[in-house]
Amino acid sequence: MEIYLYIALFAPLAGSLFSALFGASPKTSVTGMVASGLLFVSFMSSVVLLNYVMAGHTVHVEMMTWIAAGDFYVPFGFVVDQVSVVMMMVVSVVSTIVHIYSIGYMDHDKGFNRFFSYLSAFVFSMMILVMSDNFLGLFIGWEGVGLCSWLLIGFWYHKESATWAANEAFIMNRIADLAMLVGIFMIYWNIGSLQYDVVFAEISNLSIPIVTWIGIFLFVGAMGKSAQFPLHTWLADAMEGPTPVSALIHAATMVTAGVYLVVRANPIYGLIPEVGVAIASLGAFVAMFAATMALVNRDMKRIVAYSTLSQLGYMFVAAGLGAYWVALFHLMAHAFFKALLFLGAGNVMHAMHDELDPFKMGGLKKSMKVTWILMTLASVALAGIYPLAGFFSKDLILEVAFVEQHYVLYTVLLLTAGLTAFYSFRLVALIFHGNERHLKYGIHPHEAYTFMLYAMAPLAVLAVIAGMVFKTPYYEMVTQLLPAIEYHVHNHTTFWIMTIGTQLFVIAAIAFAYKKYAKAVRVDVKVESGFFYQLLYNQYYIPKIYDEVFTKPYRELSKVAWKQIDLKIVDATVDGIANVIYRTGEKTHTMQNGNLSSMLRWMVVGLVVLLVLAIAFTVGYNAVTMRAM
Amino acid sequence: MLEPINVSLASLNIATLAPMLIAIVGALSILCIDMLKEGLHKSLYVMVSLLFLLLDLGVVIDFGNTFLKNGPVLGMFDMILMDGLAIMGQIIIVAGSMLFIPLALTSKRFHEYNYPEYFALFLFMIAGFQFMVATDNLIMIFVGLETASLALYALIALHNRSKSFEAAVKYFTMGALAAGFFAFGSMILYAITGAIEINQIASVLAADRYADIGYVLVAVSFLLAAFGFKLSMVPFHTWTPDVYEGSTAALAGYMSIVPKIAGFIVAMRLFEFLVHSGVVWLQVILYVAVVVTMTASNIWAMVQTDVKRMLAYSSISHAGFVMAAILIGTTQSNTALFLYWALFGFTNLGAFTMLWVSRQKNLLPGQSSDHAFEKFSGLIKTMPMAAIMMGLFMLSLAGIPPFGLFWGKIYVIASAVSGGYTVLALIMALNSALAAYYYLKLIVYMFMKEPIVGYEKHYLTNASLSLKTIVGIAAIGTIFAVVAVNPLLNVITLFVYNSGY
Amino acid sequence: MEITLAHYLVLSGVLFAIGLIGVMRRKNLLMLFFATEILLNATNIGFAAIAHFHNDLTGQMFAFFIIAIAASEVAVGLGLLIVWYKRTGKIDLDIMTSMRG
Amino acid sequence: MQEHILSILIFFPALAAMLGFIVHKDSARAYGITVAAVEFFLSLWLWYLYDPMTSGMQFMESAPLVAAFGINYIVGIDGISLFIIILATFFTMIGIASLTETRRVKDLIVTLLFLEMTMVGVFAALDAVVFYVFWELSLIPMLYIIGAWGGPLRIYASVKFFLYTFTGSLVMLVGMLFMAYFYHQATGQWSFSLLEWYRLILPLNFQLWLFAAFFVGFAIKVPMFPFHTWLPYAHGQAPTIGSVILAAILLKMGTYAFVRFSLPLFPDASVFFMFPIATLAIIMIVYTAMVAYAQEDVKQVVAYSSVSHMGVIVLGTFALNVEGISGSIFLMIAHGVVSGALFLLVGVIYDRRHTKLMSEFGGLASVMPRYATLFGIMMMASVGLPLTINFVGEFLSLLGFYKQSHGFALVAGTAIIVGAIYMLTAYKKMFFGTVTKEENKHLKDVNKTELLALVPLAVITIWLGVYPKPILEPISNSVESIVQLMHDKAQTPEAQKRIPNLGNPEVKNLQQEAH
Repeated sequence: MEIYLYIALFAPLAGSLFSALFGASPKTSVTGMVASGLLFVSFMSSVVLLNYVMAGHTVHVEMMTWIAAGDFYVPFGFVVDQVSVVMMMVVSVVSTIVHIYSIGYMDHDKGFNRFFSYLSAFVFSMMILVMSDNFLGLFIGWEGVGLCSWLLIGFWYHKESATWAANEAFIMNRIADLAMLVGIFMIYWNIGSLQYDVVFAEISNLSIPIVTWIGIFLFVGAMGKSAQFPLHTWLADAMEGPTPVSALIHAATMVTAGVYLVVRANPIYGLIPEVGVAIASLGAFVAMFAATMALVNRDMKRIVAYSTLSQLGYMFVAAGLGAYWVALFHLMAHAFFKALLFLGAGNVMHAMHDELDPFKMGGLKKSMKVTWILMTLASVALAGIYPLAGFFSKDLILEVAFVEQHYVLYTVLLLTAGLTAFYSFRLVALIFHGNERHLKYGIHPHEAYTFMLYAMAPLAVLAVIAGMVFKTPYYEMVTQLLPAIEYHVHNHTTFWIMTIGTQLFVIAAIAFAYKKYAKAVRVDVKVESGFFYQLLYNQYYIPKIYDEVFTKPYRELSKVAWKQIDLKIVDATVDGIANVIYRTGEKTHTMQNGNLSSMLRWMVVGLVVLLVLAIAFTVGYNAVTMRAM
Repeated sequence: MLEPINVSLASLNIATLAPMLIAIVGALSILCIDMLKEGLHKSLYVMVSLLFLLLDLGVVIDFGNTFLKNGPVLGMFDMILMDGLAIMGQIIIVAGSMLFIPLALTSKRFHEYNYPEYFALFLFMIAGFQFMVATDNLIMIFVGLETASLALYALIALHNRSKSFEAAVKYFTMGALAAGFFAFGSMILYAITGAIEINQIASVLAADRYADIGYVLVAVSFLLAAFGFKLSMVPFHTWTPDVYEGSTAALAGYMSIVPKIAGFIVAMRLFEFLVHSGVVWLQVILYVAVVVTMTASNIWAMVQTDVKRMLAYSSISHAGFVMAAILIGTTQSNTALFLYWALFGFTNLGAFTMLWVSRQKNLLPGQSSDHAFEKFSGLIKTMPMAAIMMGLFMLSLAGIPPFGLFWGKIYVIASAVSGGYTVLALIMALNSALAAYYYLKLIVYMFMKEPIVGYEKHYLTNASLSLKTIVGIAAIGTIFAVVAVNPLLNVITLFVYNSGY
Repeated sequence: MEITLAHYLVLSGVLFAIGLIGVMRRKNLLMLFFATEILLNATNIGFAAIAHFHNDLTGQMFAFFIIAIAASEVAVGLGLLIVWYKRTGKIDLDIMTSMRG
Repeated sequence: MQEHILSILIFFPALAAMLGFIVHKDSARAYGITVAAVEFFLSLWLWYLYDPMTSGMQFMESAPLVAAFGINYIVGIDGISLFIIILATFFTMIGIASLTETRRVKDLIVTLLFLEMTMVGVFAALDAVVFYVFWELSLIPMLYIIGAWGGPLRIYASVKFFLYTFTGSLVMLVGMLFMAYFYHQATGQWSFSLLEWYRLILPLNFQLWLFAAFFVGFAIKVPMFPFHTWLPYAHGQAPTIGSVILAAILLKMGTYAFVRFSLPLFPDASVFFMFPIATLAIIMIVYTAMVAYAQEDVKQVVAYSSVSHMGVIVLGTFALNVEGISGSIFLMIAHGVVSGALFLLVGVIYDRRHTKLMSEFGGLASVMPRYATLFGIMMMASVGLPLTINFVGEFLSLLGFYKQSHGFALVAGTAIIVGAIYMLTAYKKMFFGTVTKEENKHLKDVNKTELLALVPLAVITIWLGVYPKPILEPISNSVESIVQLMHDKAQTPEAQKRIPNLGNPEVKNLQQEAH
């Protein structure tokens, strides 16, 4: 089995390196093919491993030593167990599809080869992240995906906004990474190892405050990758990257790494339920918070990004409440339909010549029928309508909150479910229904390449069946590792009321969205100039606040540090000392005026000074000795 | 009737006079040669001088052997004292002179070298210095000092440029004043103790337990002033830069080494017993004088525009540095003094010879002085070897390891450390940093600036094979000093320790 | 009044002080040389008197040496003076400031 | 020959430099490359001969120099110095190979070879005076390189560099003399041998003063805040080769000396001064990172980034445990490779455009993709991305210090944030966006000669990031013996608590080794 593990892990790297060879050459579709092919290989190996794990085995290899100094020892170790195999499947499926899709999407781009190199490198990093058997290995992947995310967001580096967003994403993630590092330090100094098995076996021996701190620091790390408030702003800006990137990195895989971390570290969080509740609360808050921003946004990709953010919130609710398997399940389901949604959005963008404002689109269902169906399907799944994937995973989280008696969280999540349905279908309605508003911009949309649509098909299938078909085998598999808690509302009446009520609420929200946006779009000036609309539209002014509170002061402070402190104080002191010495020389060397008389006088002065001192000393000395007598 | 004075020749021990007599005979024979045949080439005089000095050195070294076997030798009614200090001093004096005399063999003609009197005076001067160090009798010190000084004034003036006369007059006048100080100081000591031999003075004072401390201090003040002049301690240093500038580089270099070591030895004899007897005043005064001399002269050296004046201030600073050894007054520090001076001698020999080599007869247009810094700019491009040599000597003077002076420097500072003078050690170290600035200034000119067009043909015109050889010797001495340090240290320690210092 | 050692020493001191003042004040090179001679002679008086006081000849011997040295100093000094005068026509030492700094 | 390999390694370049005077100036570069390559392979051979499992000194040579004063020529290496020596020979080689300077190349190469001697000498010396000799001597070639081939302010920069470091090291010299004096007091003999000094246990009071004296010398060299201001000038004015060697090797002398002198000689004082120094280190990290962010000149960014990274190194050193010290030594090598490479990269663009102002560039990624890639790799290494060489060192250093203080480590950890800020911003300014300047539109990408220098560095950066063991293991072994020595010598309860007792019988006792 080890060989499959290595294939699953290194096939993407091989693809990346292969593409990198052609990095500076003109586009060759070979790179896309090879990279996609290798990913498929990785996917197949993951399937083999999945089978193996389903049979109740795990694979654990230690490839080689990485860092060893003193007592510190961290190897490159990889583990394929019930949790990581799920992640591997998600990553390899989505990334294979996105790769194939990208062959079409990036067809006309100069940086085609480079793109595949980065994309495969990302998959490799992600694989390391999920497969590592220790925290530091996870950190490699963690930073690796950060790097690839930076490269891919800033892929169109000639665009100022893209590079800015790339840097923002990287730096913001770095802030969280610091917390994660501190968490790792704490684990090491308290346990003496970073291997998952050792740590999880020993963690219960530590005092609760320490575990709490470890949990908090690790979670702060997770917050950065998963773009939780207040480190969320980068995700929306990251939409500057090519759309396949958004689908793969900023929807399906990388952003869920935080959830994965919490799930993976469940023995730690299991000891500190208070922190769990805090995580859940933050998750619920973010779910709502992001959904509200999505309501009014006018950028197709940003809407989907906020939706992702909101769904990540759901996952954290589940993870925080101890329903790790639920969180992981939603992670998986979400990956499928959200990737689908993004890829659909990519088709639309292509058709619309990179126009992103849905208000400038409309009626696209005529020319882009397949895309319309796929995106509607994805939106339905996202909204959580039975029997699609979202229903099984998302409603389960509502049930978890309910069962765990966190009714506030439950209410928030329920409301958010409505909001989700609304903004999803607002988007669908605006793009595919109504007038063809784009015609006046002279855009004549066309459907994407057929193979791209075929590539998306598996995702559509997964979005439909993932819930129904996978739930039971998934549950059986992962609960071998994760706490097996079934979340059932025991009272049947309540259960049915809840389920049907939620469904109805969601359908009502969809209907409202269609009603409002499917026909003609009326701009309600009064609403749009209102405070709340503006608040939401400006993302609660948070980016602006960050700019004012952090970015600008940092820049100013840096200038001060350089121009005022470094040059005018620190350096000037050094030069000042030197100058004082030199000036003293310049001032006093005139004592040597060359006149013999004054030279003689200096000598006599010297003598007189000596004599005076001698006499003064003698007088003092005598006085002292007299007194001594 | 007077008793017949019965002095046996053996007790006179005329042999103790031999070293000085050799020098004097050398001087006289040069004069005789000139009487017999006029217009002989200067190389003859140089070689004759060298021969006599070689003899002189041989005799001194022979005394060294005797000293190590039997201890100090007295002679001539105890006027002559051949102890370790005297022997070390004479070795440095004679050997130093031997290295400097060949600098007369320039390729340009300088008229003083055509006078045999120049060489005669030179040898008289050496004899004077030898007298000065080989005695602890104040009269002998005075006579030696004056013999040497008067010869030196004349040598400076012989260069026959208006600056040389100015320098000679200044030096002479100040020297006369210093002589007065010395005489007056000696008089007071004589008044208190009735003795003019330093060791007797010391024992009388110790027997009285310094009852007349006030008078002692007054006397010491006068003597300090006198030797302050000789050793160019601030504020008695003012003659140094002018005299260095006014004399030839060869003579200036000589003055920076040989007269100073004579002065140091006398200062050691005069002041160390006082320091050891716990005369706090003297410790304080010496401390202040050392620090002020080092620091002030370093600061003044920084602002000089002429290399020779810069080196003048630099040698003041080095003298101050070494003066610290007398203040510390341990065997280690006295050893350090000799070691330092021997190494300093080699380095300064090189530095001043390089100046001498680059001396031209007349100032070029736009040149402010004989050895202005500008003259050396870009030397690495026009004359790389010369620049490297000069750079080497500058680095050594700055105390950059592993060049000669570094070893002296650490030994002096180490003696300060082990003598308990921590702060002094630190000040001495930091002064090296100050000093580095001006040595670096010359290096900057030579290595980092562009040469002035049209100047280059005037450089090195004074070079001759002998001068180059001297530079080579100095360079070898500077670079490979580390090899010599250990034997030097052993020998010097032996001499110094056995002399009771 | 009996003349004691103290009187000689005071005389010597006063002469020395006069010499010092002369050294500091005189601008004429010749006068300056005179002043230095006064310095030395002041010392001579002291030495002679002290030698007598100690009943020891060494001091007088010292004085003789000083006289001899003073004489040779004068010889050298006057030699320099003459050359200087020949070159510049003056013996004023204020003009001797070509080197400074 | 094996017994004398260190001496050969030290003096071969110097000898070659002397002979280099004779070589015709047109062939000087080839000569330089040859010599440097031979030297490099000699150092590799040294590595091959080195026994990584032994923690103590190897290849020791000893010869009396000034026996009367206890100065001996003693050289020897352990895991700590071995790799810095290899780094020095390596950088000299690729520095000469990638030389683009055309003015007086022969002088430059001769100077570089002398510099190589001093660099190897410093890291091999086990006698304080010999160490000091090389330490000071290294200033002179660098002075000349900056002063003769530098930019418009070169004289100011070089003199400042020289005087500043010289002043510091003089204070250090006094400290060394004191050490020798104490040894003299204790044993009746003079000795400057480091291994002999290791046996001295000094009272805390003396330790504090001596630590301070050594600190001044080392801190200026590192350079630690607030003694760092010579560095931006030196880098700003130095030619590429000067900056490369300065950043890659010369700065390491300071931190290396901390490990070699300060820690084992003054364990109690090290603990006493741990937090003040950590504070300075943190100021270095954060403050200089901010200053770097404000720069307009890309070379200054890299220069200040060096100071910032040196802060992490200092912090790791004063973690006083195996993890931290090993990490800091590894980071020295890592930072050497990365900052050296970054300076080479800056040199590449400077050769083409004769400016280093970032505002003059922009959009270079499309004009010079290979250049952008290499720069990107090095930049990412500089910000400490895992699987690059820097990460290993930074991680271990911070990990080590975390043991001593959580708060300090946390604040110091901001290095990874502030580092990313200035580096990414600089990269963005230079490489991203559209090409605005006409001159930039037709810049040539990196050529073969430049690749020859840069690609090996990139390979090393990643190779040692992925597999640091070959050098981390010997380092760690040698550090263990130093930590154990410190623990054994520690007197104050605080020091005994802070310095871990490894209790590992395998660890050879350096104190006994002196005999």
